[in-house]
Amino acid sequence: MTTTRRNLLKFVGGGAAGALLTPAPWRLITDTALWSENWPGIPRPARGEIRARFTHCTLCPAGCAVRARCVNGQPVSLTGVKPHPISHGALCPWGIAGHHLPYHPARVRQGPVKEALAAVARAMDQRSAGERVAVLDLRPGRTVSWTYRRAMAAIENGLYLAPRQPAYSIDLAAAETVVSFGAPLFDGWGTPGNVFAARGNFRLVQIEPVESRTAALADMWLPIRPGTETAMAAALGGETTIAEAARLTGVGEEAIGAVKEAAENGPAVVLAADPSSPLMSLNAKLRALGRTVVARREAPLPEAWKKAAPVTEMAAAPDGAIRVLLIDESLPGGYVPWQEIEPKLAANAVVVVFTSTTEGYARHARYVLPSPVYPEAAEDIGPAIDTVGEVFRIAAPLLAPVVPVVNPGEFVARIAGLPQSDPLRERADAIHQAGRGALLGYADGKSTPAKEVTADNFWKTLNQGGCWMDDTGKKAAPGKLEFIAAGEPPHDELPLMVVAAGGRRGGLAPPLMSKLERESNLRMAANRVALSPADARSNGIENGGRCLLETACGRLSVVATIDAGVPAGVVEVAAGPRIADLCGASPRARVVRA
Amino acid sequence: MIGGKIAFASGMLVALAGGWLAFPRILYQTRLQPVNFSHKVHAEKAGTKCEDCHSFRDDGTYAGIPTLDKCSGCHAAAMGTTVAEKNFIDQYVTPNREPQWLSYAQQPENVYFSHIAHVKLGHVKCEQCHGNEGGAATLRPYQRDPISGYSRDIWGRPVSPIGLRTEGGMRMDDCVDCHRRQGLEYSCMGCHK
Amino acid sequence: MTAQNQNRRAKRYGMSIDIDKCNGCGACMMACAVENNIPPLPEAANDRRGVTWIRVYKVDNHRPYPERRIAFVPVLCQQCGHDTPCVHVCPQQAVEVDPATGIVGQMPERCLGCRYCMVACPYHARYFNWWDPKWPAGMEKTLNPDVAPRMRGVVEKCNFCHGRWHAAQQKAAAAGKSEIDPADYVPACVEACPTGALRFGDLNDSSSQVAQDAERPESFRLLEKLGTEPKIHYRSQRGWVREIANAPRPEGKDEARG
Amino acid sequence: MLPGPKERMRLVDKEFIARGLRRSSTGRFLLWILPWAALLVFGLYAAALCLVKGLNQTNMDNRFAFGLWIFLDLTVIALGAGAFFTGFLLYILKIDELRAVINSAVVIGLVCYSGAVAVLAVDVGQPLRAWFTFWYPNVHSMLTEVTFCITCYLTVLFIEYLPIVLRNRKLREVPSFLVFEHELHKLIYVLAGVGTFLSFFHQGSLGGLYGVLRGRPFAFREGLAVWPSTFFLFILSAAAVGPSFILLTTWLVEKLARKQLVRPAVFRRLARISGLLLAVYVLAKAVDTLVWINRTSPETGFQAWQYYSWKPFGTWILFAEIVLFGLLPALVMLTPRLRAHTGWLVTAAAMACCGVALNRFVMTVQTLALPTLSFDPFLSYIPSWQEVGTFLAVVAYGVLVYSFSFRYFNLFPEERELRLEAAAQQEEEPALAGRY
Repeated sequence: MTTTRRNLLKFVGGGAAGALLTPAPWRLITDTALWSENWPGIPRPARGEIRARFTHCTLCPAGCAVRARCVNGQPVSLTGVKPHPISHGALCPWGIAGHHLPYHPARVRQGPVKEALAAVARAMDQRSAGERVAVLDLRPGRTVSWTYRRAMAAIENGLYLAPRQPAYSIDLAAAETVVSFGAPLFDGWGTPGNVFAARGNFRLVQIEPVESRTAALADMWLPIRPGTETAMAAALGGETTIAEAARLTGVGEEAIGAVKEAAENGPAVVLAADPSSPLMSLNAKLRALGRTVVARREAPLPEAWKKAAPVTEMAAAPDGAIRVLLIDESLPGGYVPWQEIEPKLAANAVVVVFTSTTEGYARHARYVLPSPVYPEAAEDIGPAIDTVGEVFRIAAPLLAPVVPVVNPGEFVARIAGLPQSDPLRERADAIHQAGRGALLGYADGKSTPAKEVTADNFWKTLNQGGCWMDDTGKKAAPGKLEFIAAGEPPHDELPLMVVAAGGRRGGLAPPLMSKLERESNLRMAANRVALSPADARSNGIENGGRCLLETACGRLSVVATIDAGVPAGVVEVAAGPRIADLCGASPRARVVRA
Repeated sequence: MIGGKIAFASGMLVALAGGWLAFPRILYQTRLQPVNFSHKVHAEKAGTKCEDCHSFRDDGTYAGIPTLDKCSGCHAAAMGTTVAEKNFIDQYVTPNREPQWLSYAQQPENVYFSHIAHVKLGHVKCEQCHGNEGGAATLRPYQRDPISGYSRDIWGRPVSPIGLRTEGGMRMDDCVDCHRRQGLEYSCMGCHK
Repeated sequence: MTAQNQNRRAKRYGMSIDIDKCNGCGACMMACAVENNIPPLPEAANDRRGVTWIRVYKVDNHRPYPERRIAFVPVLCQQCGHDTPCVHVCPQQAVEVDPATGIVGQMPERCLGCRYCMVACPYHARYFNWWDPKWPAGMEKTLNPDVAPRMRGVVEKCNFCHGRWHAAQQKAAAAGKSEIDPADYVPACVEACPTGALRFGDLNDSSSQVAQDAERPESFRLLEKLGTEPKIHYRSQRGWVREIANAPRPEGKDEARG
Repeated sequence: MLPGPKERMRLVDKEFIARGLRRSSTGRFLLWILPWAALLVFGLYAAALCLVKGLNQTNMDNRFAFGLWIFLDLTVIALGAGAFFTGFLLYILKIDELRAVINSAVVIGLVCYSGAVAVLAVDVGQPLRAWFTFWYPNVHSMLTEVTFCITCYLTVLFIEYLPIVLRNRKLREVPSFLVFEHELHKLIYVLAGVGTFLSFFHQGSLGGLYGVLRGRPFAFREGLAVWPSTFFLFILSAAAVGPSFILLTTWLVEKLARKQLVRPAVFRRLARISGLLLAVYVLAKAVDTLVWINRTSPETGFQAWQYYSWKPFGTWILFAEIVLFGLLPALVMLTPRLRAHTGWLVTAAAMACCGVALNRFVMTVQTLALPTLSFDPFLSYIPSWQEVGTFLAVVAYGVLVYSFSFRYFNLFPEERELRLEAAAQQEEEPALAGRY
């Protein structure tokens, strides 16, 4: 008994000893280590032919030219296009990761298309006299915007709604002094490449309470008392004394004096965070109209399109009259707070939103239809606020939509019964017929007069990476500038002034934004607010603590960040649809511990 | 006592035999290529050279195993009479289905191997690394280490010389040896990515 | 490496960063993550567990509002040139300084994740993969074929976009050259910077832009006194910004963002 | 009729216990084992989580890349130094008194080292590649030195442990074991020598681990050739507290077992050695600190005072490390009058052990907490329950191994004689069986 057991042990022992003299154990150790190099879950990048393709970024109105590095046609990285005279090869962080958007986990992936069509049709013929069918276009100035306007003209009682577009554009290159009332010049305003290209020539005076990215690089930052911009403007415009302004704004007299002098001397321009703010009227006093503030020009249109509905602002729409509201949120743009829209809707209004995000109107609309996202959609981009002269560029799709999407333009055209057509092509032909301007191809960086190209090549180049520009030096003064006087913030007991941090907001943000928001503290995530140490202390809020942002319109659960760079009496927020709905017109709030 | 020694010795023997003879065979899983392609025929009859099919792209990247359209260029219809070709036409060319070739030489993901640098700058002949693949009448079975997932040609010395191919120099050691011999740099990042 | 030593002069790649131009937009960080196949990390990741080969820090002059001023400082692997702290601590030669380029290389497939190199690095420029890399469904299609995704449990860091270096080498080889054209080799962050704050080049080539930047009087390097000869040269006209090169001052403790 | 399973277990248990030793009943022993076993299981679960799901289970991060585990490793290895140092004193320096504790010392050493290695295996991100260090070693790395020496020394400890096991009453029935044990015993001097050499080295390189960090001026030290001063300080401190820890554990076992295991003289001898070395260490440490404050640190651009202005790490920690837990116990152990009292002895020994633990804490944790870049924040770190669990697993494992060894093997050769003497003195009253 014992002997056999002992022998068995000996046998095993011998086996073990022998095994060590064979390659087997060592090879297995090596292989397991190799296995850890590509164990399950680690994807293998596709290999294949690498080609460059061109398009334009539609994430904001800047429409920067984009060079996409594609493997087997699939874009794997995006860069700017150096020869492009407007964007100068620059992209913003959102644009750089734009090719990830189609795969965003939070993207709207399906929607009740048939139901929506049926509901809209029903509502349209059931609606009583005077009830309106309306399209809300968050990004006016595109070719599809004209489709909407034509559609609304074709429909009886059609209404084309859009956030106010400035009737002017800013010629930064012509300015020597830029006085910015909180305009995020270096962080989301206009075309990044254009701003930085012009940066060398102008002196920047940034007037805002928080030291934003723009203020940090400004030649002069005036940390103004929140809400006293008008007083400062008055002083710069010579309506009040500098002393008075200094008293109200908390900015030193000599500083204001220096700014006033600089503004009066040179070709100057005044910018405001909101392009239609009355502060812009200061430009007239500084004789900037026609020099740095010029008329905004759109590329030529087909004659047939002239019969189009006028642009109406939400405020001007009749109350309780909109029976059908179609919202094009496919591209992030000027979000109109919901509480401005709600009163305009009829009792049993049908609201359809074309969007990719659940953050915006999807929270309010009855029908949420998935729209294509950049770079899936064939779009064009209207001129940006800092684009002088006419320009036409197409965002050619880099890949087919990865989810079943609805094209808002086609949807609207269909319910309005417009004839089937390709508006972009028609527009391109119209521009080509106009025979003005030049066509710039990105592949070779060559610019050729439009009249020397055939219509087909014109169209081909626009789609394969190119843009049409007509910047005839003649600059016209803009028409009469209209401004919305910002309603005096209601003097309720809410202690904090809401200030929006810069950056592109609304719409899907590339998943990689986590690098800037969560994985470093470079940018404020959408659910964060920044407070001054003093305000935080007085409300018992600690850094990174959950708290509630309360305004007259409601409350929102956010995470507090204590930032010594934020003055007392100010709460800095990452502007977005939720915040817009929350703050609306009255930008005052309170932050309390959750 | 004696019994003990015998037990020990026999245990050892069994282990040795298993480790040296059985293990090398069971270690690799063997798969056959989708098509019985003959490099020899193409080289001799059609007089094609390696780079005719295994070509470089304009940007210098290596296209690797040719895609179907390359084959169908000539084989739109059967050219020979072999069964293999008939199957190839029926199963791939006609339905226009890419054959799933198994690449003996596919380097691991973490290797950046530049063919053109070796061929154009280093003047390395194909055979030097790939062995006499071009002259082979048939495609040898593809052997894969199921644990590491790598082709036998690119990782691990043949553990037992008995009855196994030893030629073909596409393992890391081969790269390093060659670079050493020619006094070339061989820092990790030079080849790894 | 495939080109002969003899017909190739050793490079010493470095970077110059103009802090006065950086507006902290973060384009460099995004471009880096896209180029180097770095996934967005799970919700649990914070600024101490993230993977950001280049990270832009927001620094300030520690003065109370409104005297407070901020600046943005991009920090990436400083590619130390003299007894590189991370190289000689690695127990298994997973870290090396490439003699041909001066780039400090990290070999994920050799690394066993002991993290000794991270402890050794004074710049916190090395990052550990606390999670297996995971991309949102479909997003793995957008991975860069020139860079291998890393696995969980290894350290990684900036290597001046080595994938691009390989590509440039290949392009040169295709043209029959062993020297790469400087224009072909630019790291993603430098290419992406919209303000032109970042510049890249060979510090051994005195005619290169970076070499000249490094000579500027307002140029400095982080923790230069440690004697590790970093190859990232910062510069600023603002005195208080140049102060950040020095050791920390405890009174500087205050609430940093996040 | 056959005995029931319970009964059988009792019998087996009994026949393994050495002759002439009193051990507690099987039942009580099981009772004592149970909670530790439970703790071990829990700990193993925690460790498994870290291995399967990855180190995201811990609270370490890119800035606190080393955490509780490294601190633990450095500490237990320092405390485990008793094994090699006692061996050194006994076999090389021929201090024969120490034969009374050498076995116990070996077991403690084994426990500490194997525990540390186990934790290291969990601590690395890719355990499957741990062997790379042996295959592609980077000879310049202190960690390579540590890995090699510790693995070698662990094997030595196993070999040293074998004779203790083989001398077990039941096992020695196997003739070949007896022979083997005898052969091994001839080797013991060689082993002691080798062990000492290896230990000196890895204790040193553990110190070097942080001392070489040029990028961490708080830890960086100058030194001889490739070895920073911490290299030698660690050797010294380990050698100093090794005996103290033996003393402490022996005393603890005596209390738990409620019986005398070694003669008081042994305690005093251990204390004297420990005190002496501790005194030397304190002196060296003080000098080193002064050099560091006035030269090493300033040269790297870091003023030493600033390290201590980040609360909670004030200068008090320096004081505690050098004076409170260094000088004080040293003096106690060197003063014959105090040494006479076991109470003082044990307290001093405990303080010495705390001292070395504190030193390792400062080296590992404080180094990482302190900022290096001017815009770094001062960081804190609290281990996750998985980390703590893994740590507890090592403790439980240690207690279990020691308990079994104590029960079945003759860890304290003097125990039997002492018992007989005690028995002889007191008239035939039944000696109370201990807890074990």
